[in-house]
Amino acid sequence: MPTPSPARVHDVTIVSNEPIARDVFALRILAPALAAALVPGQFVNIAVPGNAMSLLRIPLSFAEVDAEAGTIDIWYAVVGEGTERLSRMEPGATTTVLGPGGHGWTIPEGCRRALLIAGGIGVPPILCLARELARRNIPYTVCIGAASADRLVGEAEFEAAGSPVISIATDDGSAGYHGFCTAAAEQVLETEGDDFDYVATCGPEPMMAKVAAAAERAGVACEASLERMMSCGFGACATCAVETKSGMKGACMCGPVFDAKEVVW
Amino acid sequence: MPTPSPARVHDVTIVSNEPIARDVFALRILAPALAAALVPGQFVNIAVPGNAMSLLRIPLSFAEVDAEAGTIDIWYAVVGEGTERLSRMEPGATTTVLGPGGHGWTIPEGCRRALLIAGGIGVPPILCLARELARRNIPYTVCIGAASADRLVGEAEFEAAGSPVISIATDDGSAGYHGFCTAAAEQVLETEGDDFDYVATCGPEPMMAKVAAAAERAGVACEASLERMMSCGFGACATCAVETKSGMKGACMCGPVFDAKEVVW
Amino acid sequence: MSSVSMAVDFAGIKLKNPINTASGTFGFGWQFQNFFDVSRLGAITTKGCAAEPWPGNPKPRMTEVRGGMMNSVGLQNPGVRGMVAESGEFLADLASKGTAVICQVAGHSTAEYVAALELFEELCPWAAAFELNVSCPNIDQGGAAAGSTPEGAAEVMRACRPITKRPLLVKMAPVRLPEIARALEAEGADGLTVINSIPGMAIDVHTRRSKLSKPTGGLSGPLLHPIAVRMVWEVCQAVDIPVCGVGGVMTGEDAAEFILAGASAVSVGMASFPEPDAAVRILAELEAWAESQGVRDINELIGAFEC
Amino acid sequence: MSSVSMAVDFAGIKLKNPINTASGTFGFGWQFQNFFDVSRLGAITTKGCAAEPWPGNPKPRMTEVRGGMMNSVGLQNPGVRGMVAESGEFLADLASKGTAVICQVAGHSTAEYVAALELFEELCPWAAAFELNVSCPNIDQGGAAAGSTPEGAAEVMRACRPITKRPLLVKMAPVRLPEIARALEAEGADGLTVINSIPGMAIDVHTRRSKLSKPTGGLSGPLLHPIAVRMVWEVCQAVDIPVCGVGGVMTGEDAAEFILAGASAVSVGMASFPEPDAAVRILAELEAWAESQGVRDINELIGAFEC
Ligand SMILES: Cc1cc2nc3c(=O)[nH]c(=O)nc-3n(C[C@H](O)[C@H](O)[C@H](O)COP(=O)(O)OP(=O)(O)OC[C@H]3O[C@@H](n4cnc5c(N)ncnc54)[C@H](O)[C@@H]3O)c2cc1C
Ligand SMILES: Cc1cc2nc3c(=O)[nH]c(=O)nc-3n(C[C@H](O)[C@H](O)[C@H](O)COP(=O)(O)OP(=O)(O)OC[C@H]3O[C@@H](n4cnc5c(N)ncnc54)[C@H](O)[C@@H]3O)c2cc1C
Ligand SMILES: Cc1cc2nc3c(=O)[nH]c(=O)nc-3n(C[C@H](O)[C@H](O)[C@H](O)COP(=O)(O)O)c2cc1C
Ligand SMILES: Cc1cc2nc3c(=O)[nH]c(=O)nc-3n(C[C@H](O)[C@H](O)[C@H](O)COP(=O)(O)O)c2cc1C
Ligand code: FES
Ligand code: FES
Repeated sequence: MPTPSPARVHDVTIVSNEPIARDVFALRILAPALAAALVPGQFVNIAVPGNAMSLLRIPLSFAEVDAEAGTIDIWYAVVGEGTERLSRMEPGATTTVLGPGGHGWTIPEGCRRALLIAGGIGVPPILCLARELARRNIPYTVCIGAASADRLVGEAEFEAAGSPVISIATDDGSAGYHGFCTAAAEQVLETEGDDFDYVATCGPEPMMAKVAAAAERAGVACEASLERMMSCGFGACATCAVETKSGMKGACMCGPVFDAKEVVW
Repeated sequence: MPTPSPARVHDVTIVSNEPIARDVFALRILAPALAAALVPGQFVNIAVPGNAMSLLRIPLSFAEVDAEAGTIDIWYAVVGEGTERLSRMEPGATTTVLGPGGHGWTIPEGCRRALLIAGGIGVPPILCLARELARRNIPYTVCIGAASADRLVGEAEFEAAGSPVISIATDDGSAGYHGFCTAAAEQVLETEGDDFDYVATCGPEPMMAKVAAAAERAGVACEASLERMMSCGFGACATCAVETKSGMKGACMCGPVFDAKEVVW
Repeated sequence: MSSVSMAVDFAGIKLKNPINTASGTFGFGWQFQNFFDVSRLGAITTKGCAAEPWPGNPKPRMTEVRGGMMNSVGLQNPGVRGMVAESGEFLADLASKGTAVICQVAGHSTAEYVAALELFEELCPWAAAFELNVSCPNIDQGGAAAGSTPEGAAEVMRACRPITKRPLLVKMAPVRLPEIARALEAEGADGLTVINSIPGMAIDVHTRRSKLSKPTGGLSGPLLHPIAVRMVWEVCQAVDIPVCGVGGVMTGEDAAEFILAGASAVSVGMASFPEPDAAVRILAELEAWAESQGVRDINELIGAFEC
Repeated sequence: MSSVSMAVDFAGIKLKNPINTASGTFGFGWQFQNFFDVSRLGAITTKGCAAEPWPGNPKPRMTEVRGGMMNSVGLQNPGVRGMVAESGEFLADLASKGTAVICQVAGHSTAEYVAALELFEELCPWAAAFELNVSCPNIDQGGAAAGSTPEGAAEVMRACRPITKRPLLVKMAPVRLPEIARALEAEGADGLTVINSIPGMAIDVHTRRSKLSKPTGGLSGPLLHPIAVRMVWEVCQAVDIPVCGVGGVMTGEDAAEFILAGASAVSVGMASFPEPDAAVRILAELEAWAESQGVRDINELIGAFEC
């Protein structure tokens, strides 16, 4: 039999749940067994009580895991009814989380330097990867894009994790470069591509497609973390399919991190 | 145009919500404008938040109204999901109540003595009537029936309102007479029927039918408070129809209190 | 003040806005007059009435289900004369204030629909239109039994069409919609109301009996909504006559979905039970949505769904 | 230990209990083996597979709706050979533990159903039965397009019947059920699975586009339940072959309603997504209900609804 998902349903307690930017919250949950199992780039599937009309869990990446403390840090944007409901959960509240989901980043063997490009709420899995790179002493540079300065997250955390953010871009010019963060990434890859062995990206799909194309031109390995509407998160429903060059692949089991060259963008 | 329901949607606050018997709660709500408008035998229609799958209000009678304090006392049995949800509402919580609903008891002019028969959770509207009778100095006797002693409510309150309870009956014999409270009522009406000008009853429909028949035999005016599945509570849906000798009548507008002789039992 | 013009034309009736009420959920209008000024609505549709009064079904007639409710009222009604005696004055006044009064017509047979419509035509000069209910799931003859095949629905329409020059609408059952809609259009229907309650069943597993006095009842509420939107869209593709969307409208966005799917009007149904002024809230939300879409006129949004 | 015997016979298959899983919501079974021992279930029904692999529909394939979800997966499947290569060993083992494996058969045309069923018959000796999916709402040819008329459904059944001696079930679309059920019974169907998702539509009112990549999708979840119970009851009145009830089963009581309405088996569908071991919880609740009804054998409750 093929390998089933290692996911289990874990009881969790909300430790904290606070806004960190416009419509963005940082959620810390206590879930020791799950925290011990997670690797950067995976996701979890959280049940958010309070609306009997809404039955499915919400898939979310995480920005950091503290295996010792047993906590998982999630950053999420409030975009609809479910995340709005999540934003009203108070410390001490309990719920369940299904995970670990999918598989995470694969940092190439002997990687000398990595380029990380995160757009919007794509920051958390990239930040989690950055911390892993830092632990492995692999230098990296980061480009972050956001709609506006007040929605920008992660700058301080990337700096703290060991690398200056080389480029910030906002759609409205309210912080950093006025435009898309792909511009900086494309330039880096064009001019210094040889210095890099790995590109990792998470954000809106058109952004990731551009990054993937630039990485391919520069001949650098590239991974992208994709989002899909997920019903189960453990391979049972096929609602999360990603079109790849070798056919449809479920984002919840074969992703969410994909080899960018394999994805049909 | 016919007279529309005087009901309005009132904002209310839960003052208290405590168990008073097995699966029976006493709920006090603060709703000054509504409290000022209610008369004994009417009902209110309460929205119980917390289950998005459940959309309708719950119709409930009340045991007492304190117009000065602006409070309404409701006694309710936990019989299903909605009343269970209601039982979890905490003091200070807010919701809305639609009311007043329907019309109440009509104590006959010059009434010398009344006989009140309440079964199970039919006690509250009868208790409310008893208090009104006491205010008007009309003596009355009460029969209460319950499934078992631990579900019996109202005994102390009827005594406090001014009349001894002449008869208690429980289905399992755990308090008072072992059997139905209709037995006592039938006996009273048969032997002392001439002393009474008014019979009022609320409880399971077979019980009320027996009381109605006994009252008719004794030639005493009788009113009964009927329950129906109600969708609106103000005359718009026709789900609450009661079959009467002059056709279908909506319980929410023409009831819940009906002339027992008019009802097709 | 909104900057969007909300007036629509529905089956030849000028409505000040697209919000209508679903038959059977709004009484005869006056029941709501204490909660809000009913003349703010584009239209109201009254409870189905037959030529003679009907008693409806035994109790229990209602049960809640997850995401909605189920009823088996069975078209209890005071008959057209009773309705006119009781509510005619209010409805005439409402019509004079520019709210279209759509009178729903019930029957157990084609002859009964004809008889009822003849009475309506004669006694209700204030009625803007009539709606044939060939879709009630809670009566054994007439209703859905009549309107669930193209032939049955067409037969009723054919018999009724000559009786009135006013717009004649048909309330449709949630079955075989495109075919039946085409049959009704061919017989001269001016507009279609889509959909009536979907038949359902709820069993009390302790007593093993139906939670209603009949085995089945008609479902209402949000549970219907995605099904109703699909059906409205299918009917709008199938015919050229206008459609009024009904089913589970609780918010302005629910109404907007019907408009985008092609409906020219939208009826609010059971939402009015727990929240009697739901229809005006929904109207305000629909208006705000239209504004957010940057249009001048709600008509620009009718059928604006992009495949 | 329960005192109620839960074994049932469904279409000639002996099930240790009536709980089955709805095709497309339970993968090929092994996806759940880490959450609970799948061999505790009476049966599982595998995702519909065609003779050749199908890619399914573009994204987005799913959206939540009030009281359920809507999908347009479009029967993505690895083909019968792919399925057997990947999951055959697990399924054979499951069958050996006494859980019936029902393999669902997909096709775009009668010829494709035949081709798929021939492969299944040859490659799946462990399969207890086959289920023809003539009701998928998310494909343009085959599926609901094939099974929504008595003639279409009968044609597929007629062509497939000679291919296997094993029980042949049909997953039915939520339309014209009594007629189609009778047509299928006449063609030799051994059992009917009622119902597949009801087509629905959800429009993003900001973008004016479908929330799925196609205009419509298939609805699942509690919103379907009262409709599905009614349909199961109607089919049970119409035919003598056994029925498996599907639609919105979240609790043992939901399953009990299907049993009372006449179903011999009950499938758990989307309940397994948020709660992977929902099926065993529901089994335990069903058993507790049967006990509370004072019966020795769950068979005493099949069809025990009292009108
Ligand atoms: C593997 C994975 C990891 C994710 N990680 C994060 C994260 O770390 N932080 C975060 O904020 N969000 C993340 N998301 C997205 C998050 O799941 C959705 O934003 C959330 O489910 C929206 O729920 P809602 O009820 O608030 O919004 P809805 O009302 O359901 O939808 C609001 C809008 O968001 C879109 N949307 C909803 N769900 C998804 C989804 N699963 N994928 C893509 N778009 C969606 C809808 O199409 C709609 O436009 C992740 C999604 C996946 C699949
Ligand atoms: C005018 C009126 C006054 C009422 N006053 C009181 C009161 O003072 N105290 C009190 O405890 N209850 C009262 N009830 C009954 C109360 O409304 C129901 O018990 C309540 O709605 C049940 O809701 P639920 O969701 O908990 O139960 P559900 O799960 O909906 O039902 C549980 C059981 O109760 C029955 N039931 C539900 N609603 C009603 C109803 N409206 N009438 C009759 N049976 C029903 C159901 O058939 C079922 O058997 C009154 C009802 C009416 C119509
Ligand atoms: C209590 C009740 C009574 C109804 N009576 C009628 C009726 O007389 N005629 C009719 O066409 N539809 C009737 N309906 C159906 C509604 O008009 C409407 O089609 C259905 O409720 C779906 O809309 P909703 O979900 O917004 O309520 C009734 C619905 C309810 C809940
Ligand atoms: C994601 C998804 C995929 C489905 N795929 C299939 C399928 O391949 N074949 C089928 O007959 N039904 C399929 N269905 C329908 C289910 O089997 C079931 O009939 C429906 O979901 C109603 O049951 P539920 O409400 O318990 O989920 C699918 C449903 C879902 C949610
Ligand atoms: S989310 Fe269900 S298979 Fe991926
Ligand atoms: S509850 Fe609606 S008319 Fe009485």
